[in-house]
Amino acid sequence: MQSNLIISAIVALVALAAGAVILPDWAMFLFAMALAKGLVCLGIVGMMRGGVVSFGQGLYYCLGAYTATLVANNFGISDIFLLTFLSALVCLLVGIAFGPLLSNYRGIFFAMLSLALSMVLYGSLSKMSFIGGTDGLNIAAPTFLGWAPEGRPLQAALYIYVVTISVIAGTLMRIYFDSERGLLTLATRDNELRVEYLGASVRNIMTYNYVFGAVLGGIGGTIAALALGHVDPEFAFWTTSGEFVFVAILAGYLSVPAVFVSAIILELVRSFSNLYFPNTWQLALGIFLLAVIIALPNGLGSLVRRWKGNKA
Amino acid sequence: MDLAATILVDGLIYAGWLFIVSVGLTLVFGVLNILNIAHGSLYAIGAYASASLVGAYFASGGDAFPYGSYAALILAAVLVALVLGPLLERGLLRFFYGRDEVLNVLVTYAVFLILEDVMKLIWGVNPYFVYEPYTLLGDVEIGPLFYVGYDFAVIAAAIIVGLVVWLTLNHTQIGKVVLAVIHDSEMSQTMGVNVQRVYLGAFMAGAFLAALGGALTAPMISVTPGLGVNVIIVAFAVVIIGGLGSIPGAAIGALMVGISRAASVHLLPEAELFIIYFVMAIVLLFRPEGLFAKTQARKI
Amino acid sequence: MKTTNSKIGGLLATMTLAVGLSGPAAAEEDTFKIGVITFLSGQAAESFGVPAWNGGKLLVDMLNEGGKLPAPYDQKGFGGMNIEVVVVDEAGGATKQVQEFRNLVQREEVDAVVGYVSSGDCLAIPPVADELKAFTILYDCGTPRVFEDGSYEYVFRTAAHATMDNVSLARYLKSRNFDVPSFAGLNQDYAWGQDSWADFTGAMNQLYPDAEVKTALFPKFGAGQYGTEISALLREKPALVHSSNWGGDLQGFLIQATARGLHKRSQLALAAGDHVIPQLQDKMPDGIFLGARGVNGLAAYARGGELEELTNTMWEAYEAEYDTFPVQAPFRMWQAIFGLKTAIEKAMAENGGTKPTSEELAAAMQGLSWDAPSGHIEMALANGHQAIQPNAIGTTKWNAETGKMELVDVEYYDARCVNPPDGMKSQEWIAQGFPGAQCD
Amino acid sequence: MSTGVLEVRDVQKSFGAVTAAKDISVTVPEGAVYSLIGTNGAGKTTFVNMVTGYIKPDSGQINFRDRNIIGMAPRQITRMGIHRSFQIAQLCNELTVEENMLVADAIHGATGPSFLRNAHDKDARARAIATLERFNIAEHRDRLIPELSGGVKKLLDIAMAMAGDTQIMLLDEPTSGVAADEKFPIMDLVMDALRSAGVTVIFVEHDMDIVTRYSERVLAFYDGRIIADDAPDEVLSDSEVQRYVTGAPA
Repeated sequence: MQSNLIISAIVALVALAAGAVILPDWAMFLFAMALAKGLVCLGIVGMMRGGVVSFGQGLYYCLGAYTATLVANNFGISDIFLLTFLSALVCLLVGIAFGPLLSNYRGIFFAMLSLALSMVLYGSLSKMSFIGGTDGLNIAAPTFLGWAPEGRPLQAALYIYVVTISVIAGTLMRIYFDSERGLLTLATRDNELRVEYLGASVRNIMTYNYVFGAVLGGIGGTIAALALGHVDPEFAFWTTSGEFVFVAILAGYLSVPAVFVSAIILELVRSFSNLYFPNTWQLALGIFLLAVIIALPNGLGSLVRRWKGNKA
Repeated sequence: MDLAATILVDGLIYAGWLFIVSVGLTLVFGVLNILNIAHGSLYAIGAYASASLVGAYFASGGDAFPYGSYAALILAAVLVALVLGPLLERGLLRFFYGRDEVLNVLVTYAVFLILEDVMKLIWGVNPYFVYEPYTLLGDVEIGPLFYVGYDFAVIAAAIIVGLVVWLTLNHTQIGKVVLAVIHDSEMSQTMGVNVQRVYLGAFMAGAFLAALGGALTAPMISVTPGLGVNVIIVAFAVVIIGGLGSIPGAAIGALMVGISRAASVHLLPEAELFIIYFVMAIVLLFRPEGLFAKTQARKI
Repeated sequence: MKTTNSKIGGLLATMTLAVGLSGPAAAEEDTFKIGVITFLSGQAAESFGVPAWNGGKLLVDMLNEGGKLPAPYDQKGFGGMNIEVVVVDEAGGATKQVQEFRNLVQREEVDAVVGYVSSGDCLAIPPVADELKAFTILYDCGTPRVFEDGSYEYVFRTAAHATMDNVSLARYLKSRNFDVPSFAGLNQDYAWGQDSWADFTGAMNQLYPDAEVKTALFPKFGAGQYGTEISALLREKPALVHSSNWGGDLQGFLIQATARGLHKRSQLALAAGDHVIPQLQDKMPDGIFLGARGVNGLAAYARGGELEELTNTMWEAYEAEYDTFPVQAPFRMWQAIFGLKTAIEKAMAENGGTKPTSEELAAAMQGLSWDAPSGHIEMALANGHQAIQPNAIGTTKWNAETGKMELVDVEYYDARCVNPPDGMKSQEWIAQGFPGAQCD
Repeated sequence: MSTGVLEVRDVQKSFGAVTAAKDISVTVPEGAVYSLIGTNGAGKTTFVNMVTGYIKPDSGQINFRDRNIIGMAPRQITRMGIHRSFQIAQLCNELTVEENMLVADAIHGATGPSFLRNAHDKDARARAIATLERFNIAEHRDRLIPELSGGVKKLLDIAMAMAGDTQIMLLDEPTSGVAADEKFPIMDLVMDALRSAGVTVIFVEHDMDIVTRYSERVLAFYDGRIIADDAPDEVLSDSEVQRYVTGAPA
């Protein structure tokens, strides 16, 4: 099982990395952004497995993005590895601070309280005109262990970086989902009472999932900020978080790769509808959302499972 | 006028508006268990519809009896509820009953996106104005300040809405049925309640209240695209503070948010953007399910 | 689980190929393709995005037809090339705009991009434009930070930044000897409102050092309800109320403020308010001090002078097409397109008449100056990348006979009177008392 | 000092005006099998819930091996060795029978649940299947919970509760929802497993045949009080018990 996982991870890595050669520039950027957002959504999927959905994952997406930007602008650090690590660390600490609090909430209350927290960050950043207020900040292109590419090589390097992180994070999360803790998470979603009476702490399980989501959100935000070259408080706005939730629901909680595929699909749909229906792209997107929710109630991952079921 | 009194009056006016826009949301959640993001769209459509209707009223000789425009405002909200209520509830939402709450939020988010563009297709992007009803009721002088009579009409409307909803739920046969469905829809169904009809009725009532909020607001603003977005979040906050599904909760939530916002504008203008989230976070910290949530002890 | 990853990998590779193969047709030599980004939805659509593009579309059609405009704009299209346009909605935030910008340049292969109302977008796009070497005109946004905090090769802003609006407003008060013992502000709570208030208080500090700031209110963007704020303003009784609100927020504020008589107690001064006149008409009270972020709209129409023919041609065409008069947004779009046309034709004169590259365009645009209905535009700041333009402030007066709003007591300000000199940040310029300002 | 593994002393509990437990005092010796009888609402489940931490008594003491456990969370009490089953089997409906067992196994594993070790690890599965076999439900291991009969659900519920180091087992109506002809086989299975592990057992039961056959001592509840505490025959012949609990002479 584990060795199969490693093999499929390597295959996915190679297949995706080939995109650095074959993809046109715009698509490579779109994929990089989609994968960065996919990381955030992977965190939501981790929480979904425990039965809660965060409507405020923009909090960590934004926190990661701003951490990287402020560190880069104030301390002259441009190394992508270091920036990613620092953002992840900040999000880890904030996640540890809020995790135990949020782990008491379920359903719509968890969703709304997480949303409130991210809106507080949005409001605070909007007020801080010394770091750009609502207009946000720019961040220079990253370097890779001293290498400072430009143009297509920069985009390709960023793309390979996010592909690698996504595959590693995806593999680790898959190992976690399949682990004893992962099974406990599923059991919690199903029947908290049973889990408590088996002697496990439901809060503890929820907290871990939340903290993992925080770290993944921070990493996704950092990469998105570096790819875009710009951050603004909109990263923490509820519509941003809503999009992450949509990707997570579209993917379902069964399959990890489905998360990234969903993120890419959403980016493609949005990009093309925006271009071809500039006046009605929201309508197009809304119809697409509804169609997906109706056609695939358990997410894209259920397709994969069904497909495998048929073959078995 | 004393500062505290000004804050109170301003807070009450805002709270009245908040209550009207959020009570429908909490009613729909209570009955259908759906937190309806499209509530904001219904609000905006109510504003557009009333702008059109009131405009048409004055265009067809309404100047002779300008007070008729208030009937047009309410009629607009009724029309929105009659058209969109069944369309959304029968046509879409009923397929999602009993599904995950968060999934349902996304369904209504999709509806919200669709309606945003539909409004643009129907009404275009140019603003609509119907100020006649706003100035018709004259000024009210309180101390050194002038208020518009209409502001107090909004408070009155909020009180009437609150009373009607409360009396309907607690003192009529229909209300008892609705409360039974809120309490336990499966049980009600087995006891012969036509749950389908209750759902439709509650959603239409919710749509009417959202549209009424928009219709009453239309005379004091310019009705433009993007109107709904800002309403959703404040209405959500009020409803979460009060406890999802609780009508008195919506009233208390509206008062808390309204008065604390007024206090912030007068005393600490910098904080206005946060105040609503601040109140919400504080309430949720101490009452995780809001002030008036129905607590459910699980029997094992 | 086992093989899911590899299957998805395969699926991705297939998608990749499908996407990769569907590139656009190669660019044609006799067409100049521009990507236009402006608000088609959301609150800014009605005030800026849609009127701007209404004006732009009109001008592009007139240019493509040829011979509709006075010299030097009588040549067809851009240097004889037909103009093709791809329009994208600006709503959705800077993240989305960066992606759409890349798509326009790399997928649609536009020859130039003209766009952006939102300051956040204007800050986010330039680094990407430089990275892609894509010639880009920022046509509307206000924040001075774009070229004060950065410098770009392929990016130009053809409109003056927002400092001018509030400095002009303060100068107008002074030149009309308006007494300001105290003032207050009501501005939207985001960068535009915060910056405008900072500029205005800075300028007032220079011109009216003794004026007391009563209160600075920042209602949420799109708030709609201003009852509480108006109560606060009525209580404080400032001599002047400053607001840089725009669109629905400004309309709502005006309706509610006039109903409660705020305009009778305090002088209202609106830095960017001209664009609500067509909607509000006589509901806009008389005697409001009004700016249009440039000599735009009514101020341009009233100005006359040597640009009268150009201005009136555009004005009348716009009125005929859309049944309303053009406000500031179409004027700014026009000055961008006229500037682009001038730069293209200049570059073609130098390269022998072929379609100019981004490099040639950037070279031609740098330090360029041209005439537009809004006056003489000069790319005078930021090493020739940032325009300055004249400004005007006037006072509203409803003409009951014609049923039209007029602007009276209009004061015109030379571009160099209300814009900082090259190399100086606008905030410092204000704080140091406008050094180098050339006012006559 | 004390003689019992579980000592309940003067416990009181009321919900508003309703008294759910009044002056409850019981001492359960190590290895004993107690049963609780009484009509619905008499206070049996409240007793179980108080001992396992789901409900906190208003006053009194509950000692497990001389340690007061009042105020502890259910999971802490479980960790000390007081396990329970439920009136309505509490299972994870979206998981298979085997996975349900694996959940219990993962929690009580030697190192605690791991972030890395696969839940379907070979050894874990072997242990889970062995437990399922002991309770005669291994044949259902790949089925989802809603497909199971009431008896299998009950057995799985109890099997899961048995995971880890069980000192005291509280069975809340182990045969409710079970077909009549399955009741005795199920009780045989369960009691054999519990006795061979030396577990102290307290079970709530309505079926007096099961009470007399399996328990050593019976506590009869009425209106929140214990009205009889004795050997099964004594209790069932008690006139108060007959009047308030069993309804007819035994």
